[in-house]
Amino acid sequence: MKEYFNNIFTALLTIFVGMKVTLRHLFTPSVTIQYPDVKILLPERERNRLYVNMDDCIGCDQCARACPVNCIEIETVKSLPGEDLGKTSNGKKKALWVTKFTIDFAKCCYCQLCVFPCPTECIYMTDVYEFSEYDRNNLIYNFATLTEEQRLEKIENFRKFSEEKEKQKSQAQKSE
Amino acid sequence: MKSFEEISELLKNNFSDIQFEFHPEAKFEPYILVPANKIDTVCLFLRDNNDLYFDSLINLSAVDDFNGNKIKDPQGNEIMQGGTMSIYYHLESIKFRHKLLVKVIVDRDNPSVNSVTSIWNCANWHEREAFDLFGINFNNHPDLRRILMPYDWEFGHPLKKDYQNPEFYQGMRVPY
Amino acid sequence: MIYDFLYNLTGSSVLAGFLIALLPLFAFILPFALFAVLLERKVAGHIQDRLGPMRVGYHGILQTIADIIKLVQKEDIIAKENDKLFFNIAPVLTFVGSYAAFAVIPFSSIFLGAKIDLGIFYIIAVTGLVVAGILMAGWASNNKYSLLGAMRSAAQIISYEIPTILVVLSIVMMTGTMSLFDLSENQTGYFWNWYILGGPSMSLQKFLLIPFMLIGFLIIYISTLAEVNRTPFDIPEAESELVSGYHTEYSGMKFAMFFLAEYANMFAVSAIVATMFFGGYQSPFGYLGNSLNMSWLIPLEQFFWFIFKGIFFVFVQMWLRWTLPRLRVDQLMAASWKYLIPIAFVNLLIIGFITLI
Amino acid sequence: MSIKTEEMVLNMGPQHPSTHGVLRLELTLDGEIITKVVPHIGYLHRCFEKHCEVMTYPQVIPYTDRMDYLAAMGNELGYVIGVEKLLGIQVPERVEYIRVIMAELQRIASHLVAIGTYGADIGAFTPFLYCFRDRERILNLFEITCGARLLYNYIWIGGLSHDLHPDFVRLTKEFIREFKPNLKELNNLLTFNKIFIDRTANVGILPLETAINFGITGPMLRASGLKWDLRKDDTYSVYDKFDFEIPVGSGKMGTVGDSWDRYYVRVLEMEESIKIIEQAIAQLPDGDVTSAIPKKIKPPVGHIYSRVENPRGELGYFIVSDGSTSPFRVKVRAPSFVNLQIMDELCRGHLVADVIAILGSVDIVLGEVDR
Repeated sequence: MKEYFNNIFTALLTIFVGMKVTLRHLFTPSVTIQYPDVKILLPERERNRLYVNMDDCIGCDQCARACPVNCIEIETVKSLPGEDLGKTSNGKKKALWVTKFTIDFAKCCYCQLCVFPCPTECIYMTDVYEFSEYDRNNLIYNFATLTEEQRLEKIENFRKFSEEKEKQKSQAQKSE
Repeated sequence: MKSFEEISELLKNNFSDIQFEFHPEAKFEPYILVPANKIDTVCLFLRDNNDLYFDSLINLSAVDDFNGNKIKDPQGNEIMQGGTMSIYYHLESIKFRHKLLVKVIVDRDNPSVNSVTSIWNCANWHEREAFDLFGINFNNHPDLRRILMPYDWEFGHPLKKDYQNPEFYQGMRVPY
Repeated sequence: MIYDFLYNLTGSSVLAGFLIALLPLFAFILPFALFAVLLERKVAGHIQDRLGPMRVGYHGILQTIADIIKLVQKEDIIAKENDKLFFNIAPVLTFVGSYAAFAVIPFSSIFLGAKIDLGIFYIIAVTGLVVAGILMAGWASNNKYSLLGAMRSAAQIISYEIPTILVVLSIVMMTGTMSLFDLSENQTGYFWNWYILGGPSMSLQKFLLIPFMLIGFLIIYISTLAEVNRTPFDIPEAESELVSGYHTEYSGMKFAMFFLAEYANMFAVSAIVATMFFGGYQSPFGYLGNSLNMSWLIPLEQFFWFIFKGIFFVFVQMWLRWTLPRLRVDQLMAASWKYLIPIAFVNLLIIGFITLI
Repeated sequence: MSIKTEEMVLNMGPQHPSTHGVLRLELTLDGEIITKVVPHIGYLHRCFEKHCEVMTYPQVIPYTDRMDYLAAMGNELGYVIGVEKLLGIQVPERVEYIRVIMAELQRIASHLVAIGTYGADIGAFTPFLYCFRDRERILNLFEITCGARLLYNYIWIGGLSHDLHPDFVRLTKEFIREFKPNLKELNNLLTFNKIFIDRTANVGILPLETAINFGITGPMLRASGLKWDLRKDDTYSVYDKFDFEIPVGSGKMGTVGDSWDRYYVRVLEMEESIKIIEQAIAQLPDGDVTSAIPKKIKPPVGHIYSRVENPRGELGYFIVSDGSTSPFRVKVRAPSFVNLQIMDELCRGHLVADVIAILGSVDIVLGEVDR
């Protein structure tokens, strides 16, 4: 019998206590923001979309090797001895033409493993997070600065150059 | 708190007929090698002996040792012949706070070992997973069927080293 | 009152009767439903430290209109295996069940559908239709979850009608009248004349009655909560188990009718509780109209006070919804049969003795 | 004559509002009473163990996050401790302390999800949002430190990817100061609410022997009355430097080991985690966090089983290395995978509504069950 009334009493008491809590929250200011109009300022270590600063990139392929999902594809062509490809920001001489540098953001898992091994720190993560696309292929970003025909021209030069070297080497062997 | 040597002594004089192999020198975890068909009797003893009292099976993991000889099968991808698979049983006694690693080696072509589900219920799903991913069938297991892969997956067992992905599974292209 | 006014306005009794039937719907229930849906979402939002709808109109004012437009243009799916006849009648029946109760609810001394003597008796009878509607909906949707949900809600509504009737009985026994209009009239004057505080006559009886009136109010409020399927008794559309119970299969306009029926029922129920215990349309602090002796102002004030009390109780229902978890089916039945009904009986007995003194 | 009633099979899942992910529970019902529960898993199987065999040791870490995505720090910690034991590296003191702080913050965040969804399953939706409001503050702490909110790849082999953010300590203290009253408020709103107690007390009682036999670990085992916590019983990292209790189920509202106990153990554990964080912040030494990260990770041949107390139970990694740069085999002992086996035992004889209550109290994450 006592347990019967005890049940009723605890039920009513806990319900009123709960209602007191929610009433207090009715008048506390809300913690949410209206997203499209108000945007949160993201911290500077934010890891969202990758960005590659191409004039620092020496095509060393470290980031492509470090990536667990292989979403970075790089193709480089050796430059001819005479050509001058300019210097990276920290003074390192560039020796490779980067003919293809694409990152497939549909596959990227934003783990930042590619940022640490880069010798010239040209690949880093920005805080851009609104880059959704309708077509998955648009998510494949191409960072290479060479235009299409420049690319072919570089490949062409290197092929000619390597053939000349082959000829000279074979002549050198013949002449011995 | 029994040390590895005491446990091995106890096992040796209780099971004189079974030939164990004791590996106290294994660097990180000393283990005992037990023949495949005797594993459930040994485990029952390990659990019920009141000064060993291994009442909880922490983990049951299967490893494909991949140490047979490689041959080419008709389609040209390589298949392993012979070799062994090993199953590791990590046991622990909550009362005495000591741990033990028991290893069983089964041959790779038709691996079969006695099930310990009747001793520790926890082994039920672990064994089903080992069957699903490695093809080890556990004798007198309550319901040995695939657990992680689809129930009608008849392209072999995925975690074996020489596993080939099928081209299509029920009309869906499998390779990404 | 209204009927005679409409009769000599239109001249034909049929038209007047028709108009008087439509008055509460268009004049009150539709705007109330619009407002109540928005109120619910705003109250839920602010209780949970968020803002609720803010995008449609200023601070989300037009949100419900947007909802209704969405629901209206949604495709009204009737599955092949559904029992067509019952599937279509069910929402109408549930809506009619709650809408018919408005016929006798006294909004103010002159705004009153029908001043029949059996007011409360009629309301309890009519709300029985809702159960039939829900069972039809559950059965006609031809899916396991809806059937389970319908069974549960039928059992729940029936077993919570008994405590309601018992408390209503104790009020009727105390006041001697069943017509809601007389009930409201008896509670004139200031708020200490209300039945919750023992009724109009200043006597020992009044002070004896107060505790039992409070218990009666609690019982009827809890049981009407269950009748309307609101938390903590909203098991029929318990999202986590039955994926929203009997109206899972409904979409488009039919779903809107169920939705509307729920809010109309909520107001009807809180109006009844307000009329019986909190003095219907009587104002707690006397009338402005009397002091400024503008007699035409009184009905408007009464209408305001009635709406205020109704919406306050609807707010309390919403407040409860966002505070309490849900009871299990057998606990729900136990609450009604083991707790509410015995206490209601004892309450009825004691009030009977007190009224005899 | 007995009425012929045949049992109804009800499929709950794999797409169901309260199965915490893609789990299918096949319930055989006799009326509303449950006679058998068969869980079907595998819908979220992403072959984590096959991935490990083709990745190098550091590349596996982002994959460990995706197993129990609500306690990613705990997953990384388990894997990294195992590999460090294989390599025999000793990490600097500051790294150990930061790892403990991060693991405990992750425990609070994960318990907040467990408690919030448990309230929502029983029908109280508001505590769910209060819990997530507090959890956002923890995720912001993680965001300023390593940039990500859910899958961090922060704990590396031999150290950490970033050092603590300059105002991390201040923000954590602020969070703890504001979280304590919120926790008390949550107790008033949900824990001691009579309807919540009715729904969870004496529901799904797990006796201690069956718990040990089924290999149950974590809050579920402690709720059944056994004081077993890896942070104390098999100490790893620097947990021995802090004093904190292990909350154990006491059957306050029903019998020992019922759903209410499992819920209440998680609430008490959050308070203990706050104590650990406060002590860890007070004794935080300074130093460099990336000094001990080896350039080339090639552990010697051998196998090791490392285990960590994750919010859901004991998370174990059995790592077999064959001397190359990528692991030969990584077997994960996922706590949710093991704890889920008990569903059949617990749910027998209960009602359909109780299955949701029991599943909520078991608190599984499907990413970890299916791996």
